[in-house]
Parts: sequence; C-alpha cells; structure tokens
Amino acid sequence: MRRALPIFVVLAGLLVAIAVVNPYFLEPTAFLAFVKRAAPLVILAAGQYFVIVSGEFDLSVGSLVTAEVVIAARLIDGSAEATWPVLALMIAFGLIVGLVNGAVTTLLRVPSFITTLGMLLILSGAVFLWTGGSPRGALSEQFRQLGRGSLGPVPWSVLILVAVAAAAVWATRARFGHTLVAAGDNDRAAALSGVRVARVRTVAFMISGLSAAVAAILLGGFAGVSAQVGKGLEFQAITAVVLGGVVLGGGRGSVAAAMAGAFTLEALFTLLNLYGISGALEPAVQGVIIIAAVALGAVRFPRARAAAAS
Amino acid sequence: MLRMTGIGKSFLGVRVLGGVDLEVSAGEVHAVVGENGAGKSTLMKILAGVHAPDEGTIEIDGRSVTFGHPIEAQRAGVAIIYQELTLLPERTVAENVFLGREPVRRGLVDRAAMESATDELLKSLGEESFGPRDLVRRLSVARQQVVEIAKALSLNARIVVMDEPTAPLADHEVELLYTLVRRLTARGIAVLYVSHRLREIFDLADRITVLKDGARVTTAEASSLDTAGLVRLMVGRELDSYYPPRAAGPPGEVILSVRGGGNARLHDIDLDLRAGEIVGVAGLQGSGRTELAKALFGAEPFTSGEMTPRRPRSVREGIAAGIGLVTEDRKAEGLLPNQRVRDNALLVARATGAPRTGVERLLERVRLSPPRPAQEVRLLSGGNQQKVVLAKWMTVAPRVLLFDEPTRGVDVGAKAAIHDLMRELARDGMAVLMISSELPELIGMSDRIVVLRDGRLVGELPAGSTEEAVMRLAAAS
Amino acid sequence: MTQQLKLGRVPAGGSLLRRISADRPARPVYVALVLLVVLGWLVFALDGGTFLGQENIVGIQQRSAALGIVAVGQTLVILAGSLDLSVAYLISLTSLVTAEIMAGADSGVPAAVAAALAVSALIGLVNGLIVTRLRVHAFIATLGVALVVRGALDARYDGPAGSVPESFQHLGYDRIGPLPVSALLWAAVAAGAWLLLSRTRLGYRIYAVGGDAEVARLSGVRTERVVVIAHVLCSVCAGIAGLLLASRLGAGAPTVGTDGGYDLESIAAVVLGGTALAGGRGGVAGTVGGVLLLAVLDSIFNQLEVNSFAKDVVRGVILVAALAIYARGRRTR
Amino acid sequence: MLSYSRRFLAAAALAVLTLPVAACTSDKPAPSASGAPSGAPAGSAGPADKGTGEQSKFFVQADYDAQMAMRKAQPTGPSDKPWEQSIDPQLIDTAKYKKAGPYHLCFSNAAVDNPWRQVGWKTMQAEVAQHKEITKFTALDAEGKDDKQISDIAELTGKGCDALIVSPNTTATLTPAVSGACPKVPVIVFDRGVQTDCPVTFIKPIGGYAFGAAAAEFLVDKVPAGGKILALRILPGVDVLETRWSAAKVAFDKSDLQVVGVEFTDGDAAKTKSVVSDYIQRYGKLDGVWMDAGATAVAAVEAFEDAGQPVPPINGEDQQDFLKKWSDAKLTAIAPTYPTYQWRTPVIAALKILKGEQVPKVWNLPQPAITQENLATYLKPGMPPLHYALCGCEDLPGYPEKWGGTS
Repeated sequence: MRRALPIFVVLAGLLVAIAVVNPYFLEPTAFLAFVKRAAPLVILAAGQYFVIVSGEFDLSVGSLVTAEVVIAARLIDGSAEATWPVLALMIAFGLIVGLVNGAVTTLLRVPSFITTLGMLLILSGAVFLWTGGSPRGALSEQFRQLGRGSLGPVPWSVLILVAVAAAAVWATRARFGHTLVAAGDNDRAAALSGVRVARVRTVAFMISGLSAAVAAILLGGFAGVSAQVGKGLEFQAITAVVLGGVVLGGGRGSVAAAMAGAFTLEALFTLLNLYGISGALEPAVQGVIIIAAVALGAVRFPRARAAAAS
Repeated sequence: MLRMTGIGKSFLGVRVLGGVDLEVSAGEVHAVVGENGAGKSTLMKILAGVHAPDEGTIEIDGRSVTFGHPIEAQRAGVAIIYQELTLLPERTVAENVFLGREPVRRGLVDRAAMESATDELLKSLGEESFGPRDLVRRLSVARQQVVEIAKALSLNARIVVMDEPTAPLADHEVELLYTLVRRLTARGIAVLYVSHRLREIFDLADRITVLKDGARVTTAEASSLDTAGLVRLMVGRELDSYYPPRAAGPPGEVILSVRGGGNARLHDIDLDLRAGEIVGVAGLQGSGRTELAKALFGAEPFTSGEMTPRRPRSVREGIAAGIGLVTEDRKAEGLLPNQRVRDNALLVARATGAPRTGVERLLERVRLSPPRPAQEVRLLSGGNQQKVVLAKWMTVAPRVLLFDEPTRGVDVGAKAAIHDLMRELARDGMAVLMISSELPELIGMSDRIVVLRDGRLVGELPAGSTEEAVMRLAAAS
Repeated sequence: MTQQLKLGRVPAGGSLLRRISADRPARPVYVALVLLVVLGWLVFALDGGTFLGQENIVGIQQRSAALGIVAVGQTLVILAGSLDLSVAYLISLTSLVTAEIMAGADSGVPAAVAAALAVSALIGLVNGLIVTRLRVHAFIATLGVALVVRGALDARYDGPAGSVPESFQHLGYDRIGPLPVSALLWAAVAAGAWLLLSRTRLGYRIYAVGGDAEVARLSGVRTERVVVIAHVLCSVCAGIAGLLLASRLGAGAPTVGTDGGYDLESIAAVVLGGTALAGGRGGVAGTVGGVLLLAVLDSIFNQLEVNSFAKDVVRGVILVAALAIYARGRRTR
Repeated sequence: MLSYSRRFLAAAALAVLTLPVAACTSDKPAPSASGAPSGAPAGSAGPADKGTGEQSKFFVQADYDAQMAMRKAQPTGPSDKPWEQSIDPQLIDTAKYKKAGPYHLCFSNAAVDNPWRQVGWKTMQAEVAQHKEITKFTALDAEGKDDKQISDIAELTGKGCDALIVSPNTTATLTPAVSGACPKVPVIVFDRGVQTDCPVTFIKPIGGYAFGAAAAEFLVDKVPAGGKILALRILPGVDVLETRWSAAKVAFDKSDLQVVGVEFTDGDAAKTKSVVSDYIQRYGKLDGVWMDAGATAVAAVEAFEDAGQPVPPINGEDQQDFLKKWSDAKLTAIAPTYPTYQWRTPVIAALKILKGEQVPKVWNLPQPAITQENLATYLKPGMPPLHYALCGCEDLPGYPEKWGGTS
C-alpha cells in the first residue's frame, strides 16, 4: 500500500485541478459521467494488472475488445433474444483467448510479449476475415443499455465497474492473488513452495481476457459498433497499470493502484481538454508524465538487493 | 605487496566486516578461512572492486588505491574467481576469457589472437576436452570453472583471488589446480585462497588469516597450525557446547523410506528417515546432496526405485505427502524478496490450500525477532530470512523436513536458534534431513550421517563421528 | 559428457560458419526461408507468375529494405537486453527533417542527412539515458518517448511536407542490375552491424550486457554506457530508414513510420530471426533472415492476392509458432 | 545456412563488377514530378471571429470555386448510373491505348482498412466480374503504407497489365511512383489525386469542399441566428478532410452562427460521444453539429439522447446506421456523400480507354446529398450498419450478400 500511495495523491490533485476549472465536475451527474467514461479503461487496467504482476504482458486486449464488439454485433444482429446468450459467449470468448495466451506462454514458453503480439494480429485479422472486412449486424437495445443506460441516477457501467473493482480486490486478497504475486516475484521459489506457476499465470491471462470482454460490452454499449473501438487500448492499459506503480516484471504493486492509474490517465485527458491543450500536445504531455512517474517510482524504491550479502 | 587496513562494511545497517587487516606478499599463497558468514566473500569483493568499503584503506605496492569498479581492480592487477560462476553461457570460451578486454588490431577484435591465447591458457591448465570456440553453455560446471580460472590467469594478475575454486572440480582437476597455483606463485604472483577444505589449505597455504563474525582473529604461518587448532580459531568455542543436546531415547517409526531410488544424478539410493531423528548428509559439492533433497521432495523426482510414502512426481505431491524442503539458495529458491514476511510465511499454505494459520504464532514459533509480519523480507538479515522460510513450512505441518544448508549466510545467534528449532521439530516427531558443508555443524547436529559420493550413498556414520571419518568417506576415490 | 563434448567440437581451423558462432540461432530462419522460397516458386509457377523474375526479386528487396534497416537497429537494442518502441515515430520525424531541410535542393542534401542522423542519435541518447539513468523499463521509456515524438509531429505537421531533390531519389529508386540501391544500403547497414557485433569490443559488450549485466559489470564492462550506445545506434538505424523513405516518397510524411508498423514489426522480425527477446543471444544474420522471410511471405500473399486480414492471421500464427519452436529447441538441447 | 558474411561479400563483389558495366538503371521516371507546391496560402480570414480559427493551409480558392460551380452543374451521362456520369467533361482521345481484348487489369489499392474502402473494394470487384473481357484482375493492397504502395505499383507495372488503376494512399508521396508507371501502361487514378497529369484520367466525386459546404449550408439554413455549432473532425492534416472543413468554415464565417468548438475525434465513437457530452454540459445546449465524416454521427446523436435533449440539426454521411437513426428518431439532418460508386468508374474507364473511346481528363462524378425527401430511397434495411448507401452496387451480381446484407 505504501507504494500505491503516490498515485492516489496524484489522482486527487488532478481531480481538484479539474474541479477548479470546471466546478460543475464535482456534481454527482458530472462526476458519474467521468467515472462512466473511465470505466472501460479501469476494467482493462484491472485485468492487465493480474498479467503484469505475474511477470508477463498482454498486448492483445485492444484487438480483443474490437473483436468482441464486432462478434457481438454480427451475432446479435439487433435481436433482443440473442442478447444474453451472446453476452455469455463474449465472456467465454474472452476467457478462451486468455487461456490460449496463457497456455502458449507457459507451456510452449513463448515470451508473452510475442504470444500476445501474435494474438493481436490473429484476432484483428480473423474477426474481419469472418465479417468480410467491416462490422456487420447491429447491437440490440438491451445490449446497448449496459453501456448507455443507468439504474436511477447511476449508470450501469459504474455499477459494473464497482462490481469488477470489488471482485479484483477480492481476487488479489484471495489465495489466488497471493500465489500469483508470488509467481511474479520469484517463480522458482513459488514453484518450490507448491504454487502451480503455469496455472496461476494462465488464469491471470484469462482474467485479462475476461476484463477485455467486459470492457467491450461497456464500450460497445456506450458508443455502438465500430471497427476501431479497441485501438490502442493495450498500451493505455499497460500505461495505466505502470502509472499505478506496478512494476513491469512482476511481483510488486496493487490492483487498486492500477485502477487508480487508469483513473489518473482519464483525469489527465479530461484536464488537458479543459485547458485546451489540443490533440497535438496531448501525447507529448502523456509521454513525459509516464516516464516521470515511473522514474520517480524507481528512485523512491531502489532495487536494493537483500541485506544478507556476506 | 597488498595491504588492506581497517576494512569495514555494512549492508543496510548490518555490519558484516569491521576493522579487518590483511597483508599479502608476492609469491605467497595466503589462505583466508572462516565459517560461512564470517565475511570472507565480502572482503574479497571489496578487494575486487565490487563493493566499496565503508572504512579502511587498500594499498598495493605501497600505493593507496580505491576501486570504484571491478575494472579498476583488474587494472591494478587483482583478478578474482568467484564462488558463483560469472560466465556468459551464450558466448564462446575465448569470448568469456577476454570479456571486457578483447585484444584489438586495427580497431577490430583480433579473434585469432584471442583464440590462440585462450588455447594456450587451456593447454597450460591441461584442459584438452574443449577449445576456445566452444559455447560455455555446452560445458559442464567443472569445465566452466576451468574457464573461470583461465580468465583470471589471462589477466596477468599479480594478485589472484580464488573463492572456493575447487568446489566443483574433480580430484584430478584439483591436483592440476595445485600445480597451477604453485606455478603462479613461482612467478611472484600472490594467491589469496578462500576455502572450506582444510586439507587443501594445509597443502597449499603459506600463511592463513582466520576471520570470524566479520573480524580478523589472527594471521599465522600455516606451519604453526594444525587442523584442530585452526578449527578452534574459526569457531572459537568448544563444539559440544554449541549444539542442542540430541534426543535421549531411540528414534521412532520410519516415516520416509527409499529403496533403489535413482534419476539422472542419483543412483541406487537406500534411505530411511525416522520420526524424532536428524539425519545428516555429507558429501563434497557436486556429490548429489541437493539433488537428493530435491528428489525426496519431488522437485527433481526419482525416476526409479520404491518410496514410502508414494514417490512424489511433483512438488505438490511432495508437499501432499508431508515433505517440506528448505532450499539451499534462499534468494533464488526460497523467498519472495519483495513480499512481506506474512505473505512469505503463508505461501505454502496458500499454494496448497491448507487451512489458515495465525501468522503471529508462527513467527513466535520460529523466533523471528523482531516479529514484524508487514516487513518486506528482502530487508531482513539472513538469519531472519531463514526463519521466515521455516515458518512457511510450519503452516502445513510436514512430517519430513529437508534442510539444504540451513545456516548458510546466517549470523551466529540465528544459527543457534535454527539449530534449536531443528532439534525441537525432531523431538515433536518430525523426521529431519540436514545437508551441510560445515562438518562441525553436521557432526554436532546429526543423530547419524550418511555420506554421498558421485550420486551414491557410500556409507553411514554414527553420531559423534570425527571430521576425518566423514571426509575420508566423502572424498575417497 | 566428455564424449558429447568431443563430438560437438568443430574441426580445427574453423569454417566461416563457425566464426559467426554468435549467429547460429539464425539457422532455423534460413531453413524456413529456403522452404518458403520453394513454396513461393511453386505458388508462382502454378499461378502463372515468375517468382525468381527480376521484378519480383527487386520488389522483395524494395519492400524489405526500410524494415530491414530498422530491424538491424532493433537487433542491437534487443541483444543488449532492451527494446525500442519509438522507432516508428522517429522514422516519420527523420523523413520530415530530411525533406524539409532539403527543400528540393541538391545543396541541402548533406545538411539534411546530417540533421536527420543527429536528430535520431539524440532521440536514441534520450531513450538510453531514460532506461539506464532513470531506471525506467525500456518498454515504458521508449513508449513515452514515442508519445513525445508523436506530440511534436502532430503539433508541427499536418501532412506530407518538404521535398527531396531528384539526386536524392536515386537512393530510393535506382538499382544496379537486380540490386536496388536501397537494398545495398540495407546490406551495408547489416554488414556494419554484423561487423560491430562480431568484431568489435562494443559488439562483444552488447552481448555481454544483454546476456548477464552483472557478469558484464564484474568483467569491467560499463554496462550503462553500452545500453545507451545500443539505443543511439538503433535510433540512427531508424533515422537511416527515415532517409530512405523520404527518398522513396519524395517528401517527408508524419505517418510513414506508424503506417508501416515499424515498431512492432521490427521486433517481430528480430525474434523471428532467433534473437532472444531477453537479450544476449542471436544476431544480425537472423534478423536479415527474419525480414526476408516476412518479405517473401508478402510476395506470396501478393501473388495469391490474399486479403490483409488473412495476412495478419498468418503472420500472427507464424510468429508464435516460430517462437514456440525456438523455445522447444532450447529446452531439448 | 549460408553465412551472411559470405553472402554479403558476394553481393558486394557482384555490385562492384556490374557497376561499371551495367548502365545504372533507375525505376524512377525522368521527368521530375516532385517538389509540388505545398498548397496556396490560406484564403481570406473570416470577416468576424466565428470561432472557426485559421483557415486551413490546404484551402485553395480556385479549387473551392470550381467545386462550388460543379455542385450546380448538370452532369452528362445516364442519370440512373451516376458512376458513368461526369460534370464538365474535357474529353481526351485514347486511340493510342486501343488494343484488342481480353484484358488484364491491375489495381494498386491504398488500403481496405475502413468500411468506406471495404464497400468500394467489393463494388469494384463486382464491377470487374461482370465484364467478360477482363480475364485477369490483379490487385495489391498496400495496407495503408506509402512505401508498400510504391513497391506495389512498380511490381504491377512489370506484370503485363493492360491498364493500371491506382487509389493513392497519399497525394504527394505517391506521385513519383505513378509518374513512373505512366510511360509503361495507361494509368487511371481515383479517389485521391496525384501531383502529375500523366494518368490518362483522374476520377473523383466533386470533392471535399462540396461535402463540407453542403453540410454547413444545411446548418446555416436550419439553425436560428446566433445558434451554437459544434464542429467534429476526425484528424488534422488529411487533405480530403481538410477541404471539407475549410469549405464549412467559409460558410460559417459568412453566417450568423457561432462555432463554439472544433474538436478532433480520431473517428472513435466513444470519444465522439464524450466530446459531445462535454459540450452539452458546458453550454447547456447545442444548436447544430457539423461533422467532416459520418462514421461517428450516430454516437454524436446518442450523446444528445443520453443527455435527454432533442437532437439539433446535424449532418452525417450515407452510412446505414446514420440513415436508420435519422429515420427512426426523425432527425433534422442531411447526409452529404463521398460516393462509393466511384469504385465502379475506374473499371469502366479502363475498358473505354482500352477500346479507344474518349474519357474525361478529370472525371468529376456527381456527389449527391441525402435529404429528408430522398432518405427513404437510400435507407436499405438488411444492409450492415456501416454500409454506404451510395455504393451503386444494387444492380451488381451478388448484391446484397456480398456486401454483408440480407435480402
């Protein structure tokens, strides 16, 4: 938790800065709108956290989001009855993609960077091969409600986000979470303590795939079918996780901080927009902030080796 | 030629060396001895420029030197052969020997010169089984060690530090090393020889410096000492009072039994472990000690033979059968360095789904002091780290606990605590197997000692046997 | 053991093949390449084309030259245990710097080339320093630098800009018999990198740092400096690719690097060539093979008019399968 | 494995040997076509600040005037086949290209990476399929890479094509490649142009100014004076999109409307929706939305719906999802188009050229806008949401399944 503290301070600072420029931001509707907008990235970051903390990468989530939305649109094709079965199918598909990523990485020993890069290519190619180049069909109203509608004043996506966040925090506190972090910190020690390293890592990839499926449901619901809905999300999710102080290479960082990292990224985008920093400078500012955040993290927590070196 | 004065060094607040003096003259073999954790390796690393000393001075030929980087030590004529191999497995022998100082001709690396020089070095070491162009990855550990020695020789060093150089070498290679060391000294090179093997020390050394708990005890002419005297200087106390008393009654029932166990490294292992008994395993490095523990545990399983309980084929089967392993290399195989004490202690329970245990009670049981469950283990001392590893196994209450070098890198106080704990576990009905390269510890702790040589059990000795008896079995050829 | 070692030994004297020992992991990619060429020849023959005709051979070379040059640079950083995700934006930037300084005039060529190389060296220096001094993981460091470069591009350019003179376009279009100048440039860069890696101290140190930074440090290698230099060289390679593309396009273009996907594709080519992503193992020969493999594959796709989605699927499968085979080979050895 | 060094040495030796002997050949054409004018300086600044910012440097007054004139002109040709129509054709003679069939057509495609290009590409393939005299059609996809397209064009010129169709990825950078192909094969360029007049014909709809102006004029007409307009653009710096905005800017500058924001959406529906929501929040209400492309129009409409506000006058494009929304939600809307039927024309043009028939030097296709009156004719139930209504593909074999629809 100590490591996680800075990101919450930064996030709070950004939120205050936004509120100063736009006081309306603190009103419940506006704030909920912000949370709703951030929800897909936060969920992706939560999923990516599990993969990163176990010492791996998942570059395939962006194209998985696109694939999920395109598949849903084609299968639902506007039909209300098809909605729920297709939602279930999307979840299953996310899990299966994660399972394949995990199995190839752990059993075939392909570096996860390459496994998931290959999966990125395969998914983005295969889904459009199937639909003939561009999305077909349409999402049903029921489907769209999850990303668009709300329960009373609270958007569904915010509720889903809360549920996902609670589940993610629970998972890290559960036996699974601890063994996963152990595998990321020192996989040999973990294996010699009875941790099924390959299995927990594979489950981490499946969680990441699941989070991509949920993010796809929210994004597809929010804005409808699009061929580029997931574009660039993998880098944003990894950035968010790292911003939250989670160390690439595994073993360190908390899922709450990773999600805070995603909120911070969204808050940063909002703030840049408010200050009228145009699209052009946005990436530059983002780049500097990411490097600075990680560099500061490295300075605060030097990679000191254990004390008992004699 | 070399004079180190008042050298002190602390790591994260733990003082591992204080006020150590060392003086070495040209052409002598100067042995540095001491128990594990006495500070030998740290002292050598300071000499090699790996660590900077917190205090003290180093003089070579009367001139004061400071080494900010290993290369500066190299340039000053200090070469070091580390305990752990420091070779690049994907590079060739020649590339490794000349790493960092490849010969250059017209701006390009002169491979021919490099390879012929390496070839000569290897020949001078009597090494014919591989050449300068072989990949290090393809060599056995013993041959990789030869490459290390060749590398040090190629430095034209004036001071050569050898940190446990013979550990992985076979006997004929040890003889060759002797020849080499003598050849070096004949050229006026000083050899600093760090070893546990007292016989080697008396064979080779002109003078001996004894370190204990980070301080120098004495420096003496080798001829003025005998084995027993040297051991006394190293441990500084009578052996018998040092170890907890053995169990009074006869050992209990057989908990683990192997007949004809074998795999790639082990052959025909017959072994019984009984409740309440501590069985020591002796053997030189490379004799298969660690492999035996890992085979019993299921990490590198036996592929043949009978075992009761059922032969574990994986770590999880081993744990399920009530077997635990305290690994030799804590950092690499035992601990999660960035996790809290608490998470380390609960790791096995969590991994295997054992019922929850109160961490505080566990830490009390292993006498972790201070017992701070929220501390990250990388910040703990070696002794406390080892206690955390022990706590990890207490959670699943194993019936057999295998200790591989349980007190390596552990300070004296913690060492005694660990010994007490081992004895206590045995008294509570556990079967304990202990591997140690410290013979006094092995003899002091064990109810009986089995000796491994070349992957076979070659004998068994009763409690209280002499070091000589153990060594005779372990080293006989 | 001894027996095996003796069997494994190579006859004294040593062939040229043995000399480039560090590049031996490249063997599978060349086997695959030969098989693919045979397959290509068959496909073309059945489809009524000539695979080994001049047009196709020139086409393969032209298509792979830019990627090839970037991938050679990427090989250096990956061997050193790092990674560079900023090359794509850097290529765009240098193509613009080149074309704007040349502004269509012959007299601007030397200054433009110097400026492009200087800019890329500077970006490489920044990458290297962030990785080594600030201890930021190369993935994040170079991704961050990529974003900064992108910001600069977006702010300053809104489309192709500048123009290169006729004389400079010889680089992109001329050929000597069946060998395009661009491919010769690639060959020169690759040969330079090969020489660097196999015959210079720096090259040896790159392998050492990537193989085990601690061992390298103990042997007196200044590891940080080596990583920084590898980054500078990688960026300079990207800069050269930017020059080549400016010459091909006749202008600088702010999207030429990202459209080409040079960041991830160069990494893919490097690992296809047998270089370990973790560093310390592999070499330029493998990378050249990897790039050629991708180019021949593209040429077959072109002949069969496979659509781009199917291409992505095949590329993804080949990438993962190749790495799985490498991993398997390492384990059973 | 042949060692790399040996290979390199051999290659180098070969190069040295052949250098003096073989004349140095170049695949680049002699006539210099590069060094094009980088767009005339900006047009007149707006009379008053309408919030539209600086005029784009892509704005060329003469082109603007020409397109405005074409919008009013009557195209020649069969009115039921707009892809064969042309506006103000300056016919040129093509007798020198005349040859007997059958024909081998080649096509260098910039990309098929968006739905517009997908629909167009399928339409072109269907057009090719219905001409028996085309026995071979070779198409290479450059996947959005300029460099690959340059190589593709070079490769295609060597494949014995009778005519080469090019859809350039970018204008300036593809110019040298097209100039290189012209002497070897009759070249037909469509969609984006190139900076050389060597192609036999250049096919395009009227253009971006006409698109932008049609949408802006509609808003000026429908939105009361003083109304707040939000302009949504995809990206800066893309020529075909810049012209759309610059024409809209001219129209808005002349009007009484206030443009409260010009935002880039990256063509991302979620971002579009967020941007529109932010503006609704900030200004309470918007009176009109102008868009430079229709792909995210539905997302913009939904932002109003989700905010519980009536949807103000808006423009989209001829994509089915927008037309359906328009019809269902009874919007006040217009859909200027950049018709995908232009993908049929190059094939028709190629055959005309090879038969020696005259073709226009610049083949300006009509560019209709979908309005409330003709909305019903373009709304095609059963077609995918991102299908473009003006594909002109209804009479082609395989419709609608081939375009992803159901009959």
